[in-house]
Amino acid sequence: MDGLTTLWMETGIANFEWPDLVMIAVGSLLLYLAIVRQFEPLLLLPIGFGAILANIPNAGFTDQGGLLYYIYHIGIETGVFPLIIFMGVGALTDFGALIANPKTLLLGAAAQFGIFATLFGALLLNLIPGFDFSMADASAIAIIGGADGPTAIFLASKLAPDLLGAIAVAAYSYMALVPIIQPPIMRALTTQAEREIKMEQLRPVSKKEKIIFPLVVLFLTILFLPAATPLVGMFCLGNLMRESGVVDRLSSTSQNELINIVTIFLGLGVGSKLSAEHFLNLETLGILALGAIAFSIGTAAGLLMAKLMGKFSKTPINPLIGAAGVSAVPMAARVANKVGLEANPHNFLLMHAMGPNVAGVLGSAVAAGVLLALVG
Amino acid sequence: MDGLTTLWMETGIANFEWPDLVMIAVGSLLLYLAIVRQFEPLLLLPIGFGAILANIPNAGFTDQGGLLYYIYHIGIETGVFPLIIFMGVGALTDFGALIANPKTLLLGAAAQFGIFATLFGALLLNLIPGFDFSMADASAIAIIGGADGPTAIFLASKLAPDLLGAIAVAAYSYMALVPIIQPPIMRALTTQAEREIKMEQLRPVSKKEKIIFPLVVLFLTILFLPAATPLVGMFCLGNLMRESGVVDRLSSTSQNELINIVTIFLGLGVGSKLSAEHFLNLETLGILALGAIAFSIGTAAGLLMAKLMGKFSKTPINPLIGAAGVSAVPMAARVANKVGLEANPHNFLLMHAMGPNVAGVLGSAVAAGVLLALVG
Amino acid sequence: MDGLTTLWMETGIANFEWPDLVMIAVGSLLLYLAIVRQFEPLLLLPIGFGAILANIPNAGFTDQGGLLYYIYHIGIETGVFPLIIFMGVGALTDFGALIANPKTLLLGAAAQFGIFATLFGALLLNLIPGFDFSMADASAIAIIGGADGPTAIFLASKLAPDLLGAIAVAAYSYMALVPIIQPPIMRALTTQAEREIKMEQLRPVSKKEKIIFPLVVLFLTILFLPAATPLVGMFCLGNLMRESGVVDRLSSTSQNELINIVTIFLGLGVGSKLSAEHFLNLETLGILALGAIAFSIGTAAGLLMAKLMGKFSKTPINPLIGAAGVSAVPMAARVANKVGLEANPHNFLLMHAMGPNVAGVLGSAVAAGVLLALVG
Amino acid sequence: MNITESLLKALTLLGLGMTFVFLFLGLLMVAVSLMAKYIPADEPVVNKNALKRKTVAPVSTQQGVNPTLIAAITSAVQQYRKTEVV
Amino acid sequence: MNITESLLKALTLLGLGMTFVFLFLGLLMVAVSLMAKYIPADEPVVNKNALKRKTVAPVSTQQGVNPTLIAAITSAVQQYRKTEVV
Amino acid sequence: MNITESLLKALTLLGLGMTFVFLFLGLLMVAVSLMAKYIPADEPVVNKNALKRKTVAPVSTQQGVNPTLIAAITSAVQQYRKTEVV
Ligand code: NA
Ligand code: NA
Ligand code: NA
Repeated sequence: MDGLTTLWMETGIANFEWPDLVMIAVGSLLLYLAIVRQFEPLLLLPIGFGAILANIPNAGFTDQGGLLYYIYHIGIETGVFPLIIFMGVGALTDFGALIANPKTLLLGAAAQFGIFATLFGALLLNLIPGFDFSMADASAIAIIGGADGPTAIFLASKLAPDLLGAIAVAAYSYMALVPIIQPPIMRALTTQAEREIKMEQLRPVSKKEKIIFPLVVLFLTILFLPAATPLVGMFCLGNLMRESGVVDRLSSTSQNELINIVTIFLGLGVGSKLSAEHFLNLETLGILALGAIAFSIGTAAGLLMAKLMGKFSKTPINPLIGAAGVSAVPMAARVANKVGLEANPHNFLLMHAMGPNVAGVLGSAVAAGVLLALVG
Repeated sequence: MDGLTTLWMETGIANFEWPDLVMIAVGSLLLYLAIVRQFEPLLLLPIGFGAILANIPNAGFTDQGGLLYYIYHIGIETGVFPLIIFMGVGALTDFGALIANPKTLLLGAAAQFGIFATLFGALLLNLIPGFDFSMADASAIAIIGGADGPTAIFLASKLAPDLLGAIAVAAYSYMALVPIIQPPIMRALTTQAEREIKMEQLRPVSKKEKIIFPLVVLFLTILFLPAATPLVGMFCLGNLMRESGVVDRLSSTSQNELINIVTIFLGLGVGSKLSAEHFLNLETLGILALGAIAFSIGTAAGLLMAKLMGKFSKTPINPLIGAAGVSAVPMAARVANKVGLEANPHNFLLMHAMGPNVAGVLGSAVAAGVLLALVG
Repeated sequence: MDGLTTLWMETGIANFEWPDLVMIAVGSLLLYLAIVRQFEPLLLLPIGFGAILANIPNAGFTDQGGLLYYIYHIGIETGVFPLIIFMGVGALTDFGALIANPKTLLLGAAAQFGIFATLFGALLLNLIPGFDFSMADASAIAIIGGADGPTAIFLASKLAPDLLGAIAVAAYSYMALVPIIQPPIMRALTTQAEREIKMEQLRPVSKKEKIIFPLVVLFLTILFLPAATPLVGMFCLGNLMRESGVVDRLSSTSQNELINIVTIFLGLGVGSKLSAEHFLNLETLGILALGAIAFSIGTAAGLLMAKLMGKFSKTPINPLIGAAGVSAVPMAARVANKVGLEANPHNFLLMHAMGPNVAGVLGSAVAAGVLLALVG
Repeated sequence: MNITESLLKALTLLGLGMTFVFLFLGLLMVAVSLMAKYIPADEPVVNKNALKRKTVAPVSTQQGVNPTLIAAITSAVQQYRKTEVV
Repeated sequence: MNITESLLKALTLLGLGMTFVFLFLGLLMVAVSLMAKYIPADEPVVNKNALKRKTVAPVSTQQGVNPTLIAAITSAVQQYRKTEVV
Repeated sequence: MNITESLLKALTLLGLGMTFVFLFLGLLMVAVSLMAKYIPADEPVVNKNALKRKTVAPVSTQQGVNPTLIAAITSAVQQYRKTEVV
């Protein structure tokens, strides 16, 4: 009967403690959001699954020698996985719309206000007993406002590894909630007439411009913000592989198999940080609240910048495209398009919104670099 | 002439010892089986090649800094490679037939008798001088009866790394030999009338059931056998990616490129354990003999369980499908179908046999978990 | 204003030193060669990009914990990446032309004269102040004459890691320059009549011969040169997977996704060795000069061997195909074909030149093994 | 541990192991049966996903690909793929 | 660091950060505008690469794709690809 | 090691190396020639593998799939895939 006791002592039932159960419920909730609600399933499905695995008592997934232990320490702590993902995203990104209308870069800049404004929110939360965010924590939380998953994971792994799980979950959840968060803000800050503005058709962009663009971005980053070169550099490498046309094999692999493989393991590794001790506390609630605020402020800032630019621009600018500056590619651009169509069923803003949308990716990588340089 | 001597002293000819040559012959035999006889070539070709490389004198493949050294220690000792393979197998597995006829789960359970019965065999061999199997060794050997390669490699890497090479070779060889080992047993234990039994057509299974199934398996494993969650968890992750329909990119990569890449390295790494000192001894012969016994007992147990269930079932059960409970997907199911067709040329058992077949995969993962919990 | 200073002190502008800028220019030159001139873009694009990243001040790519640090130490220092590439190249190589005309193996042997002759050049350079090549350095430099990228990187990583960057860049640059370097030598050493020689059509080669060929190569290497088995063994594994026809999944993945993934990281890792301290010195100029010499001598040696063999052969041999013995697959074979077409517009040498071309790959791997055995 | 002891241990493992395997897969059987009872079958109407894909689909048929041909190729390819299973 | 100090630090970060982001993306805007001015547009004649793609492309935008067809033909293409040596 | 010594060493390496390379590839040449002599040529009848593939192939060609259509749909598939951004 010794064996029976051993076997019983090994069961989950005999070992569960409440926090484990709650975290497994959280993981299941993420699976539900991913599968049924289709919230960013490519990341939330593996994150949710990883969260469940990480919280199984006696299974040792996150102990030394466990699968999630290896994945986290090899792929995420080193920053390697988010950087490979970013290379793949670069290879998936078409900067044509941005190059055709470079003013949209300013919209992508303005939307980063959400990031820096959220710093205050995080620090002010420290006034409430139970919160104790350092400046590094606050910066890692604020980057949720950048609406860019790999950037958030990369920065959090450098500045606040303990908060990585909550930050990544918040980032991807809000990216999935863009169609719900943004439209009310967009309608509140614009008039019907503004939303009806038609924009001029974009000029065709030459192949050469597309090849040189990632190099220009890279060299500006080298000159002014070396701290951002891991993120921006890998992104530009991916984009250069795409646009140069001479390494289609490599570009295709970056966009497909490589990014898929890394996505599975990145998700599992992030999920492994959803442990009870780091997630089940007041700070997580604070992070979720701050993330929503960051998104909203970023959306508003992009929109207001677009209104301001519209005042001075010779060509008409529909302020809705400013909201796409938060990135969340291509969801935010689609939302701008949809809200635009509501106002004027013949007004297709999608391509115009892609400019600020991809500018937002660069903008948040630059903001991450500033935070790394000044806080890291 | 110094150089000439050095060069001569570096040749294989000057350094060969008998055991190296024998192991290179063993590796060549595995290549022959893989290429000419098409015995599980996806694994046996890299295993055979790895065995040859590992036994080249002076080449240092398995010394620190050698290629096979890295592959083994990074991928197999950690358990990472078999788990990734298992995820891919999960993504390749369709549980439809099992869900449509859940009674077949009991067949998959019964066939695991081969595993536990073999424990006795291994321990009894200790009575013969030259054998000295510990309980952990015996458990790792017994899992060959599970007819599941990744499970056998995973368990052996945890319980008996020195026997890993022989165990993996035995497991894959017998899986390839299923069409030769099983039919005589199947014919001996059934009557012509039993083999002619026609089964009712399977009901269609809904998408929802298929999505929920891997989650149910996961949660039962969490509740009752956390020790099996590495294997079962990764398997369920793969199956959930497949059935959820929201991460087709990831599912497809798991089933194709990722499993292919890992298969090459897993094979090479297993081959690296086919060194003379660990393979050329009496114990290997014992392992090969025990493996055949384990398979045969498992086949018989599944079959007898099917006969028993047929006595009590309202719907007819052809006992041949019980033999598929050893797993060896999809070979064992095809064998059941073929033997069935011999008895009745209009009786197609393939889909019915797929139920116990995939149940056998779960069954042996559970059995591995029990052994890990009680012996590991 | 503290932050402003910090941010300024972090910029590239404030930290650039001349050597960094020069190396970034070198990286940009490689990108130019890759993208505009299409010089071996699959390698030179990632190498050039890696060189730029490695020389960004304050970005820490090559410091411990940096992305390129991990890539170099995990993939290149261990030899793993070049070996995986070599497996993929094996899976991409069709030895049909060589098997049909095995005499071309001697052409592949003769062309390796470029490697060994270059040893003298490297050592003689030591007479010039500023050069100090050890025998190991000289061997690593000489292998450039093998015109085979992975072999050069593998040998350099073992014998002269500090020179790896320069050696890899020289190897790939000259491989890209084959159409410029070889033709004048080919024209100088042959008469119009020789270049017009038509060769007999190649016999069809059976599937069995193609399967056995990599095994014969492997066993000869095991018998005579175990030091070459890492390179030759992985090459033969790839080729066996290709020709055996039983593991098409694995063969296809080796030729496509796996080689693509590793190529990206191999290129970045090689680029990381293009640091100012190891590249901006007289030795690099010496390496570039020696590389050109090695190529030229190898080309000439292959050609002269072909002329010699033509004297004794019953069937006619066009000496141009001897130049393809340096490898640089398939560029050198195409060059032989082109120069042949100039002499006789109806003379297609491509298939005939593929024999020495792939023989050259084996030849330089064997030469690398000899150097490893005697110098390493 | 002498041979008798280890055989006893093996007997325990056999008993516990088979009981456990049967209980586990038996429970799973119950769960799957309950699932069959309470989860509604797929509606014959195409669901959202199928619809999303369908919106892309029809044109190709307009351009004259024979749908039975498509079915033929698809199943041929699928069968071919199945032979390549690990 | 008390709360006032840290809020001051945050204010600095806000100011510096937004300035920097605007300067950076502003400079990029200038660079892209210069690029537009000095880089000639693609010649109307399709170049080698574009041609290769174009021969396959145009139908696709007008056309949707049936997912089963995708599976079928994709795997056919993959088999075809195997013949495409580097 | 002075320069003369190292040049001598290089000479040895040259001699040994080229001899070895020639011996090795020469032996391989002999082996391949023997192979040609003793291994029978492929039978004209299709072998098992080719057959397995053929069973899948003919349907599509017989049923007349237009190859340009396949090309078209392939690229459509590829473009469709690109829309599935992570
Ligand atoms: Na952003
Ligand atoms: Na089994
Ligand atoms: Na060569």
